[in-house]
Amino acid sequence: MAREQSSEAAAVQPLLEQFQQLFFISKIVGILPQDLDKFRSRNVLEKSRNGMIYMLVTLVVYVLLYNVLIYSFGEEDRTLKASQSTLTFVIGLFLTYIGLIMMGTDQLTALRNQGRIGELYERIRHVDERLYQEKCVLDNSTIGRRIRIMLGMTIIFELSILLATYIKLVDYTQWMSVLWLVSAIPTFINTLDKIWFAVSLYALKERFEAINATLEELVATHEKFKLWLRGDQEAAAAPPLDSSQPPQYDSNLEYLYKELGGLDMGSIGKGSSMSGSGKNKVAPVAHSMNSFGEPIDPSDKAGNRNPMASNMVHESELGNAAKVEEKLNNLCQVHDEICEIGKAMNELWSYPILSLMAYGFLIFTAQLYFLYCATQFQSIPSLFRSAKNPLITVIALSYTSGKCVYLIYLSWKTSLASKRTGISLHKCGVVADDNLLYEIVNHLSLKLLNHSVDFSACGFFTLDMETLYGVSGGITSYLIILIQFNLAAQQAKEAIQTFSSLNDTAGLVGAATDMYNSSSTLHDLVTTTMLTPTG
Amino acid sequence: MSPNTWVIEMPSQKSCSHPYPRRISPYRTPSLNRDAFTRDSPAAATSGPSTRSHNHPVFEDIRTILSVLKASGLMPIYEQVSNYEVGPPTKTNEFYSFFVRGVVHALTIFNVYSLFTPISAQLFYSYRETDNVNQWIELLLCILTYTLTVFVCARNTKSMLRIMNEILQLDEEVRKQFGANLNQNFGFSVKFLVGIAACQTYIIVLKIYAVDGVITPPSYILLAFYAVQNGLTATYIVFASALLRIVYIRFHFINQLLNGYTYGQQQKRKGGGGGGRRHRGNGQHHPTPNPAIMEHFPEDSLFIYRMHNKLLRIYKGINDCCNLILVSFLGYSFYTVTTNCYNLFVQITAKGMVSPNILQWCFAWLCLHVSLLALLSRSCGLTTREANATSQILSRVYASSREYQNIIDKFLTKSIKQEVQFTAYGFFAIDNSTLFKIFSAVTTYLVILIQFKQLEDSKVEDPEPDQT
Amino acid sequence: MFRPSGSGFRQKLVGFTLKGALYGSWILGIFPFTYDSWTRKLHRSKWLIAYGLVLTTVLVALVWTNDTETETPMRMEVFHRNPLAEQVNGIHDIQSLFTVAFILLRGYWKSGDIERIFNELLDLQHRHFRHYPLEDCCSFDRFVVYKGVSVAVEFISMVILELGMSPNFSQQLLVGVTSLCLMLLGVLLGASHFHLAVVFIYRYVWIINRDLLRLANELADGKEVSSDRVDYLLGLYHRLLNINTRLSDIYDYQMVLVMASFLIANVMGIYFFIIYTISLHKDWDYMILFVIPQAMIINMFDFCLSIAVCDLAERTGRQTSTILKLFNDIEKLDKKLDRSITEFALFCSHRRLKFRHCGLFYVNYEMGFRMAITSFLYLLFLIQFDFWNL
Amino acid sequence: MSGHLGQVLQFHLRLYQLLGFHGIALPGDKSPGRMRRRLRAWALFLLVSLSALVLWCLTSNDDFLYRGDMFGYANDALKYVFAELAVVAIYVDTLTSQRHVANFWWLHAKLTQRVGAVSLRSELRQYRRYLICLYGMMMFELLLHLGLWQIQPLTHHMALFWMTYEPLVCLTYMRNVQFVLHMELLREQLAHLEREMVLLAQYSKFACETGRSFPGFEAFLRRSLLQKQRIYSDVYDMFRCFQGAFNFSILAVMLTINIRIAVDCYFMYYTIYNSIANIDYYLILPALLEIPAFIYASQSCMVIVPRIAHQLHSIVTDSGCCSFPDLSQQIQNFSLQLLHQPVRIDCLGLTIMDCSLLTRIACSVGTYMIYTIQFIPKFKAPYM
Repeated sequence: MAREQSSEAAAVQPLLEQFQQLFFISKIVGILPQDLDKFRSRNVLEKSRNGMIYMLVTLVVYVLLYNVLIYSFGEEDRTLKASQSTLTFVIGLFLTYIGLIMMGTDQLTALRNQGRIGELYERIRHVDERLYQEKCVLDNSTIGRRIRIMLGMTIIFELSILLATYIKLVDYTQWMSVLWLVSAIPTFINTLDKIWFAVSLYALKERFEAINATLEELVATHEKFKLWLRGDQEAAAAPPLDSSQPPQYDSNLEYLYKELGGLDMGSIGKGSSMSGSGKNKVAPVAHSMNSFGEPIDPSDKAGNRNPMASNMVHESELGNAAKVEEKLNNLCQVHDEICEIGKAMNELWSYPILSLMAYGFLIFTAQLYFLYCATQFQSIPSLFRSAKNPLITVIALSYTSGKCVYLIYLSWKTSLASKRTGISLHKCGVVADDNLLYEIVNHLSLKLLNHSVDFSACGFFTLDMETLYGVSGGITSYLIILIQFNLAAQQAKEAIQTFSSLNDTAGLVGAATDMYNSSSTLHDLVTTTMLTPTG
Repeated sequence: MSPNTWVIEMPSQKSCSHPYPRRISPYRTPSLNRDAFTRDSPAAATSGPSTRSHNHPVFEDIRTILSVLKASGLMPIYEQVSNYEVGPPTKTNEFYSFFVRGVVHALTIFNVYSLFTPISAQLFYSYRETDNVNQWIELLLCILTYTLTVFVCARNTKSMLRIMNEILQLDEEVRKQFGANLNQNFGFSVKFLVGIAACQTYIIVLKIYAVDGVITPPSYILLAFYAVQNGLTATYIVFASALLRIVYIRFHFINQLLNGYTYGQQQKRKGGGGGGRRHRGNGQHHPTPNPAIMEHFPEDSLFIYRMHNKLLRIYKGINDCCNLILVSFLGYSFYTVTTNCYNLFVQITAKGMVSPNILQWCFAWLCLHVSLLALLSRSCGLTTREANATSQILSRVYASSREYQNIIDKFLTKSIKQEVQFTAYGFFAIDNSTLFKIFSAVTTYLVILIQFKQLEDSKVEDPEPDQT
Repeated sequence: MFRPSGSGFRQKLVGFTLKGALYGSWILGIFPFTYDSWTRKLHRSKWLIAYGLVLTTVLVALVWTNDTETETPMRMEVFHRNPLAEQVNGIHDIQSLFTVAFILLRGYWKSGDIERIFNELLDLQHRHFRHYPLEDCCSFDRFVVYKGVSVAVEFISMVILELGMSPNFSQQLLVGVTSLCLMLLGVLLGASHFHLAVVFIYRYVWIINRDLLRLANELADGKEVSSDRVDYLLGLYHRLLNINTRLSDIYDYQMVLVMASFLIANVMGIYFFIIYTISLHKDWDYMILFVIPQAMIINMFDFCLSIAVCDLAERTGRQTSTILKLFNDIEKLDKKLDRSITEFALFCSHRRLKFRHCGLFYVNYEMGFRMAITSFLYLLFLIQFDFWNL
Repeated sequence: MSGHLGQVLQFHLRLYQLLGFHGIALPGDKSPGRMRRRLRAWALFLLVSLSALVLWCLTSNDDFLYRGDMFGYANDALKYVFAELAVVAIYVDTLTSQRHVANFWWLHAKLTQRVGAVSLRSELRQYRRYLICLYGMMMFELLLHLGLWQIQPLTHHMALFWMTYEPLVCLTYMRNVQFVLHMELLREQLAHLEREMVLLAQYSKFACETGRSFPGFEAFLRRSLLQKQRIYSDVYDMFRCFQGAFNFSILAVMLTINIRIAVDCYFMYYTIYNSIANIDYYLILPALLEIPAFIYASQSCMVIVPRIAHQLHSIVTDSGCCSFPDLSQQIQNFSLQLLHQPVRIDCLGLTIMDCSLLTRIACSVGTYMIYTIQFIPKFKAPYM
């Protein structure tokens, strides 16, 4: 139904409409300095002085609270400090502060580009307009749903970790323990900020897929047009696609499509080349649809709406090259524009992403290591007390890693979607084989080969799954090394209980803990030399 | 790399064979002024005086570092033939730099001798055995790097001059075409020079304070020469990155020129409202130049392609010149960073005896090398990205007529999967990620070193075979 | 193509090296072809194959029977000190023996394809590249000479190592050592065949590059160039790449085995050296100072050479597409020429002159660097392990 | 339809249905809808029961897990956990990705028309790699077990462990072989395409050298190239279906086999080192063969595309006698299409599945071996 309403609507609805709740929440906790009522009235992000001041105030308050927290819970570390060297304690503090560093990065970056974010969404809106002119309309309603889902999951995770830790591991007899709530602030704020990034990225991905869907639709309609034009002798020359399949298998497929219509966006190429009149209309819409519990009815609508539309509108489209050239040119320009937006967005969020990745790596390793320590009944820093309970550890780890992995996965998917466009373009060329069109298609696909949307953290490493591979390797090897150090330390303890060995233990535990801050590089040499693809 | 340099050498005569005036047609003059104006604005944004007298000395924006290198015999003391050409050095200058190199090698031999004899023993007194070995290896590496630098520079004198000449010639063409002189003040080079000098002197002073007792002259010489070697190697690295920066500016210039033809700019020219707004954030952080008129596209594109080829050639030339030096320097600084981190670690973890002297020493070394590595990788990354960005920008040019499209295709076809990269002798590419990899490597080796330290400690404390 | 191409000392040296390789491999029976100078073709001869098989079996048998090197005192000490070294050394021995057998057998098994490839190379040489001057491809000559020298030096160093490490000379020992060294020489020559072929391919690609460049310059000077020449070059390039892929398909297992054994040999050599000198606190005698280091250095030199050859060829292949870029800035290219150049560029973007041994790894400097670092890491781990056991 | 889907395929797909790997109905049988639902239920049932088994093994205090030292215990637990992961991934994939599988087989049917009819013998020849892989693995595993339990006295722990662990292992192997089957089908299509391209190239060469080409020659070439392009895009879609259908399970299976190899290598070293009379580490030999089988299949899929491009560019477009601008345009189009659609089998984009992965696996296993071996002296294990 999104198609209908927007086909009546003069302009497309701006993306930011969907961001209402997210904007309010992040405004309240002080992530975005932009102006509130302007947003409410005109859905634009504009910089405002008051917001900036408010944000700075919140930042200062958070830092103060966090320090108080660390101080008040630091007493329990005194024993630790006595048993360990100064270095260990310093590094423990570093580990505790990295969350704060991350939060600070997020807020300061948000301050820095408060002007440019609005511009970004302006550009996205413009892209939507151009896409609308090309008769491919995308509904942003799914994005609102995603935002709500993400917010819900964030709050669930945070609360579960916080409360579980508070109830089980903090003695809530003295009032000081209320401060423990503060320990959740940095991750929460960071998650909110990342939700902005992720959702915008997802919006870009949808744009790409809309472009692909339009191209696929061109193909499908043209095929149908050709079939409808001359049915039988066409079948001899190039056998039409559904003549080859036996009835029951076909019915099987029909059944599959009806049932799993919306289930995934991967295989729409076949969906459209499947060329039953109903199916290949389902396909593009399902393509432009997200894969998360979207109701199927719009696709059905499209299914029974499109045939006459296609026969009236599209039938001649791939036929005469001059008309289609215009369309393809525009689509390619939009594609390039989206790539540019993606680059700009990546640049805006590069430092937060870098800090997030470092944070994820460090915390993941640290949490696992402390879990090991807790199973060995050794003392661990008090801010990592959640590691004492395996269940809470699992939740926290899944929360932290979920953030990082989801971002990486999404950016990977986005670049895949942008690469799909070339394939669909070639489909167009192949379906209507026509010299003029071939020239156009060659030209444009050369252009598309040079459109690159690749997400990287400050150019240090690209955000794709290869990195994930390297990171997992790094985490494993560092974990093993740490446990090794720990074992050595324990043995040294058992070996001699004299003072000298105490020093040595301190040194060794120091060594063990020292590995965190030096292991903050994502993949170590083992992974760079051995695990990364050679050549 | 040498066997292939000739391949890209020959087109130079070819491009010389083009009569330049042909490219400047009369109807082109207004646009020429326009271009001159718009081109100067980004330059002026960064550089101070954009109105520069026409007989300025070449490369005056990096003249300080050049003079240092000339004085130390790393660079030939060339003669400035014309405004756009440098000639080979005169006999006396040549002899001078030759003499300097001779002195350097003599000193090097002396140093190696004194390193292997107990003369310099008093310089390594303070640490344990392994640390002394580390110091030794560090010194040897430094000497090796510098000697290699001198040799390579002596061998590459001609190619260095050739590269400079090509850069100048390219500038001349750009000026003839657009009346723009691409200059930028390379303040960072001077800053780095000062920083290096300060750091070295500081380190020497620390060392001298660290040594107790009266210091014999040989060790004075050793220290002084050690400092000089470090400084000059660092200076050469700064020089290489400055050269890369120069190339980067040229690449950026032609990319800007090309950017004038992209569809966004064209729409802006036609007064299409959205063009400007959509195009402002387009990755360039300066006022984008006025859109060019599409009619000029063919000749401009030819010019741009030629410039691009030449720039690629210069880029490869620089790469070939500094290959070995870069490799050895990276190895050296990797080793230095590792050992210093290790020393810091030992100092901090060892209880009680934290000597501020060694801490300062380590920090000085770390600052020096990390900053140099950062500078090098950053400039390499910038230049490489700009060189590869040309095809992306060109893919944004949408031309209506067929032959324009063919012009575009011609370039794009040949730049599929053809990314250039600045490699260290083909061993690994140098760009932003290099810094990252080096640090991860440092981490790993640190781990291994610490494990060795543990082993030693466990040996000394409990020799009973329970550990084995 | 084993003729010395042209006069001049360097060319003579090259010719001599090639001849030496040819005759040496004939004698060792690893080059089972006869050259028919009339039809300019190589023919496979059963007799040579049989001869080679017999010779190899005899050599292996000799090595087996009087293999005296295991009870040299030095090794004894080392092994006594840590058993891991013994295990790894045993693995390496078995692997190297397997390598020898495999290389020879596969050489005989694939000799039909090798014959075809060499014939095609000869044919290319005779039909197309004869007209080009071949003198000034100096890196070709350099690599050929280096290869010859490295093989010779490897042989000598092996002899020195074997004789030097065993204190008591006996006739049995001499027989064993000679047979062992002959076997090694056979392996080295068999490996060097591949590298020589790579160098030849490199030279042809180099010639193609030069010709393309000439075309570019002629166009730039405003002369006319017909598109047939470009097509002709493209065809040649096509054939060369085809030959290259077939060649590496045949040889890659051997190359992988040889490289692996070289790496292991280097690491183990250094490892023994360190254990022997540092952990066992031996005094420095001539052997430590000379014998082992020279063997290792020469090994590394040969290894680097085998990598550098492939890297050179790969770089030359990359040069081709760089040269194609020079056709960009030429006004008024006629359509046909433009089309053929475009096809050339597209072809280059699809296929590269790259060496990837059975998909395991590309052979170039990058991989070499990585291999060096990896082996160094393993060396460190081994030494650590040694210390743990101490 | 069963004419398209030969007996061998039919049989093995039935087998996979039995194992709950193949979620859709075969062409032959009636009422695919109900069939699909049944298969789903069956897969779900298997999943639940196996997970229950694993859970029981992990929790029960009977010694399913090695009690000798804590590290060995952890290792056995690790094995179980990863096997469970693999099982879950396999069945979840089967349950969710039926659409991809259906598309895959539909495209395969559509393309095999072109490939041509099949007799049983030719079919056996066609799928020999797959068959060797499958039955060889089965035989090998079986023989190893028989031989081993002849030699080795069966302790309680081993009996329990292997009786519960072996089925999971076999499941992973079967799944792996199923991947191999699909990739074989892909490779076959690609190879067929390549053969046709070779024919085309030779034909054009011949025509241009001898100069005799009938008037519609260019049109003919163009049409056949067009057909090839269509076929290629279909094959590419097949490939994408394959990836969509098996992504997670490829990852999980590879990971499981990997972990098992690393762990068992450690145990092998450990047992040899302490001279424990226990030789069940020989059972990892099949695992050592599984990964190469997969990787070899995927690699042989991936290497064909550049060869197709090679052949494509060896089509002569213009010689002295005839020059075809349109044909060369078509060729450019095709090669651009090839550039856009590279067949690159990677599990979730994590890492590309070619032989270089083998090198990396070897290196990483070596590294972890070294790390874990360094543990040995630390658990006060009986030592030398």
